[in-house]
Amino acid sequence: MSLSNRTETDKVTGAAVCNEPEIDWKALRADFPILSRKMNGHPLTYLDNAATTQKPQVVIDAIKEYFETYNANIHRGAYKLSEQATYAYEEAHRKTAQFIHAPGIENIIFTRNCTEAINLVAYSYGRSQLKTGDHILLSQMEHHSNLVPWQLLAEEKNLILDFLPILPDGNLDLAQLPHLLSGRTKLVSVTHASNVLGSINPVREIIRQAHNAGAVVLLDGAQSVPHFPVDVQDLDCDFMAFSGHKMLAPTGSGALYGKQELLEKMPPFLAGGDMISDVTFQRSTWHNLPWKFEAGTPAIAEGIGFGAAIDYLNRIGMENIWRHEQHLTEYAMKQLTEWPDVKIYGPKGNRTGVISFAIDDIHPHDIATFLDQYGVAIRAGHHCAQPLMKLLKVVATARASFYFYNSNEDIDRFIDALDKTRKFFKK
Amino acid sequence: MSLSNRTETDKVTGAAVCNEPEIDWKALRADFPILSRKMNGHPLTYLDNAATTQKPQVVIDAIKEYFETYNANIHRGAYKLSEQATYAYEEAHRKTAQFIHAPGIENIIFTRNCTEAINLVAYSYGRSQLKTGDHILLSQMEHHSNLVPWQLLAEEKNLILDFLPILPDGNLDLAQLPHLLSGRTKLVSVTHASNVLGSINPVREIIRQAHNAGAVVLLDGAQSVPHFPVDVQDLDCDFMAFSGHKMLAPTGSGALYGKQELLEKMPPFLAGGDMISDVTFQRSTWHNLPWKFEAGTPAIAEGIGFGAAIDYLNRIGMENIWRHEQHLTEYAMKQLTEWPDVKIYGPKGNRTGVISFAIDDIHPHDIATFLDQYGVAIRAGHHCAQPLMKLLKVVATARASFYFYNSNEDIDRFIDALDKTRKFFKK
Amino acid sequence: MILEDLYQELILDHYKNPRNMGTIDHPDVHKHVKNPFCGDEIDLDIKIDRENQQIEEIRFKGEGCSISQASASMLTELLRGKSLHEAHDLIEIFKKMVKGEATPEEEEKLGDLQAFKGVSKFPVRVKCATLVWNTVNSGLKEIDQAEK
Amino acid sequence: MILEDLYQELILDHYKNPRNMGTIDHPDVHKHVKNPFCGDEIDLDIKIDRENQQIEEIRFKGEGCSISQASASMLTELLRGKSLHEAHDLIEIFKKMVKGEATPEEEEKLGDLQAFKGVSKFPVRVKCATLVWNTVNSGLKEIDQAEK
Ligand SMILES: Cc1ncc(COP(=O)(O)O)c(C=O)c1O
Ligand SMILES: Cc1ncc(COP(=O)(O)O)c(C=O)c1O
Repeated sequence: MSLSNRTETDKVTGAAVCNEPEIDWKALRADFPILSRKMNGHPLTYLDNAATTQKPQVVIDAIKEYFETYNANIHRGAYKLSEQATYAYEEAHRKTAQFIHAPGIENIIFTRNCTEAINLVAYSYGRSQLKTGDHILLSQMEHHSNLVPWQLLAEEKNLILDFLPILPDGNLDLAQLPHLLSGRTKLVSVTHASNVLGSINPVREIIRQAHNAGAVVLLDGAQSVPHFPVDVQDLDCDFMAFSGHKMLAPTGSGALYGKQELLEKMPPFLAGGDMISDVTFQRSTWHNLPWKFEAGTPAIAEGIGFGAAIDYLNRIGMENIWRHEQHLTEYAMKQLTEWPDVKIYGPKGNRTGVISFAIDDIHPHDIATFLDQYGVAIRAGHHCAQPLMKLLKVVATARASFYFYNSNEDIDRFIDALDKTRKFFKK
Repeated sequence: MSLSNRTETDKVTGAAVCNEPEIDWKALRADFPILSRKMNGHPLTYLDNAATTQKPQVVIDAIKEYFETYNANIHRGAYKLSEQATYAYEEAHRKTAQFIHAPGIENIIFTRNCTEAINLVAYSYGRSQLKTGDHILLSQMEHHSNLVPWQLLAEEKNLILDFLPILPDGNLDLAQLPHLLSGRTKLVSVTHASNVLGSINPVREIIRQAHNAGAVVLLDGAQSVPHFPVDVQDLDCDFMAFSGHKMLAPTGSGALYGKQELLEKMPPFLAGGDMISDVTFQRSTWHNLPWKFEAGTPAIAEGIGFGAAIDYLNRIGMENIWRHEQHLTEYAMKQLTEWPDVKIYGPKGNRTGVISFAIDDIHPHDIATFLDQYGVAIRAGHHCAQPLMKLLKVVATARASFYFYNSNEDIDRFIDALDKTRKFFKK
Repeated sequence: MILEDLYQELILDHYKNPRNMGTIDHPDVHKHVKNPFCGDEIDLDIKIDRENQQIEEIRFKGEGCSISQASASMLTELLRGKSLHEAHDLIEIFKKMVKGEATPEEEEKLGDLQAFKGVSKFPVRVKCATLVWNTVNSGLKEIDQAEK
Repeated sequence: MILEDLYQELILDHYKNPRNMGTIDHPDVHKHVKNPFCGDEIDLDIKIDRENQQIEEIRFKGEGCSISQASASMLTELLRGKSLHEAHDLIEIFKKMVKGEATPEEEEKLGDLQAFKGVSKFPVRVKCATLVWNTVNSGLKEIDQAEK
């Protein structure tokens, strides 16, 4: 790591900090082995970070170290190896709790991904607390993972799904919120930041109004938690789902935050070993939080890797990451908006480094294939948001999404390859 | 690997094979980095393989290689990195299918562990196909993971749980099966091999009778698939759940096998990205098998590691593994049965290398702590089988469980440390 | 340059000016398919000349990338007037070619469609190229079944 | 030898010959606890001398390992006759000691119970040693609450 005199504590301070120790962003890239890979003869320019991020050596090493020196099942072992694994795995929960400013490890359930975290709430909270005729409010910009679980629940329990609309500028139409919230709205589940439009939603206001209406609120933090400081207690959300693998952690890692009083009253979701207290043939009681919701042998290495990822992010500081990504986004936007044949979706300002775009007469898939030949990895498709695509009147968009290890040079290569693509198809 | 002239194909042939190329079991140990670790000044003697196994270097390297050279999300990427990841991940499904002789990758769903695989069936099959008053038949030796999910289901849908009893010798009382199966028995879920008693259950006969009664059968293969050749089509089971991490694969890996016609008619379990075909705000349709059941970003590295583990097992050959473990088990049994103060649970013959035992007047926990000081890792507890413990009239047992990389020397160290323990507490 | 192997003039031309676009009244085969991952969609209508067992007319409407749309356009040109038997063979050959598994003699039979040979270097795009071919295939199979 | 730090004579003696085993008629506190992972169980009865605010009698029944059972047996010997206030202090000290966090002066107050000092070298066994102490603690807290 190439950070001059930063410590793990001096992070998340709010507005711009003076005397900010300089971070050598370029040097950080050396922490990510894959970034030195050549792709079709070009340096790899990885701009699909909204799908999953690359992993720094410290995370890969944490997994390797676990498997090579203290691999054992947790909680149930009476030997040192198991004790060491248990400690590291629990510690990762603690780090995750601190990272999003949750009260403690009781609030943090590790899942495979963000999708499983949302499903956990839909199954456990949804099936136990919602009744025929209740409404669930989503938004029109949800990822399938924050839409389809509610459709299944709605069908099973005869619930009604409402949708907070989006404005032409790609922001949510907050003015509609009071009309959509009623005493029958029992749950609001919205994304904190859009994986298509880059919009950052006014979740604080949504939570306030939803709570006034008596609804609980789940935030889909897949595109927020990795990119800027998030404080679940300050936001006062009831649940927050996010993916570890979108914030440097291994695949197979994700988390659900929940308020303790809600998690306590929810029935278990997955059942089996490690989540029980007392079992007879006919009936069982449950273990303490968060273990009540982690059935079977957990993804131990992945959890430990998640902890290592969070340590790494903390060393840089989420405020710094956010500022750097803002800079990259502005730099890319400036160049993209110069081309009249390029259309950018989503808001102009107050947005993350997720840029969906279209080029006249060139299909997004063709753009992606073209760029790939120049070593530039972007995504083309519906980004798991088909209903939003329909609203945008497209079947697909191209999407570049940044993380802090991206550089101005990455963006130059991206823009350059894009220009070649435009010229090729226009010829 | 230290195998003289074996190829990947010459495996699983049934009875003892002549001209069997010699496997240098001792040399294989070098493939497992953790086995050269010292524990409290002694060589690590890892005998908790029923909980999770150690990982060979090839598996650790497969994960490392993925993260360092082709980490990307799968299925949705239009660039080479993603294509490479997709191929490797799908290939792992294919290897898993072949390993248990399933028809194809449609039949193989990757899960976090065996527990999730069983829950998938309980939620998706159970909730859609079972009706008030239906019976589910389990056995008295089930792991909590094959008991508690059915309790939750039974409570929700008003089903009745029946239990095939065990005989004093630790085998299932097959004579009771006809009396327990009736036209109302819709599902039978039993363990293929017990994680406490080591018993190998007569699942072929259970499946035959269950099918005659019109029930579908799930086998819990957590303790069978890693240890001997399993052919799901030959057994004719309808579902088979097992853990990757108990057969050299990373934590976070497990699988469910299902017959295609059953999987087709089952509704999705987890919902979200990657498992859909068409999504509108109110309704969705599903992707092909197996992807319909794998929602969100999967545990990609873990799946790829699972594939590498299977390659490794195939190189040794499951028949050879089984024979070697039988030898180890007999070697250990011979010594343990010589001590009058040691009680061994479970059948004498036809058993796996899982040995649960008690020593007069020494609590299992004390045995485990003692052994740990000599570098010997065993388990003490209820082994996630509290109801079985009650039948055995104990609160806990000590359990040693072997895998093919264990050696006679491991067993000598185990026996030696156990003898010291006996003497210490008897003094 | 490898990109030119994929994006041949002919392909770009068919992408920009697709042939046989539209629908057929009372088609013998109508098929709608969609690739859920890229969103490509194709509507395909076929009219069969039963007497001669050949494809009388074939039209498509679609939305998608250059490869999928050009493939559809060129397919309609190739298959119109072909016997069902020939069509079946050509479909198999095309699918082999884009995976790099066809012989030169086989490829020969595809005429202009050999422009898609370069797809084999782009495995992610094979699905785009074959979408319409699989659709025709399953449409013709249904006819086959119905007649049995 | 480190194992002897854990399994001291005194501990083994209490394990084999537990003191104050049994139940109390009409106890002021009755608690049943179980450690779900090792299966250890303890039933604890306490009778309080309200006037003097002290523990009049304390008995247990249990099933478990040497550490948990000896800890229970020795706890009953230590706490009988102690004031609620003293009991509270001793509980805190014991819990600190088995984590290696107590001062020598504090440990002094535990008398024979210092035999459990060695547990701090065996983190997995700390729960065994403290099970009964946590149980008494929560039992006394309930009394406290009830009187408020
Ligand atoms: C906004 C949003 N929600 C949910 C998800 C699903 O995340 P995962 O694939 O980790 O389940 C994603 C990422 O694909 C996302 O961008
Ligand atoms: C027989 C049996 N079933 C199920 C399980 C649960 O496996 P997992 O922890 O991988 O979910 C185990 C292992 O603990 C087992 O031994």
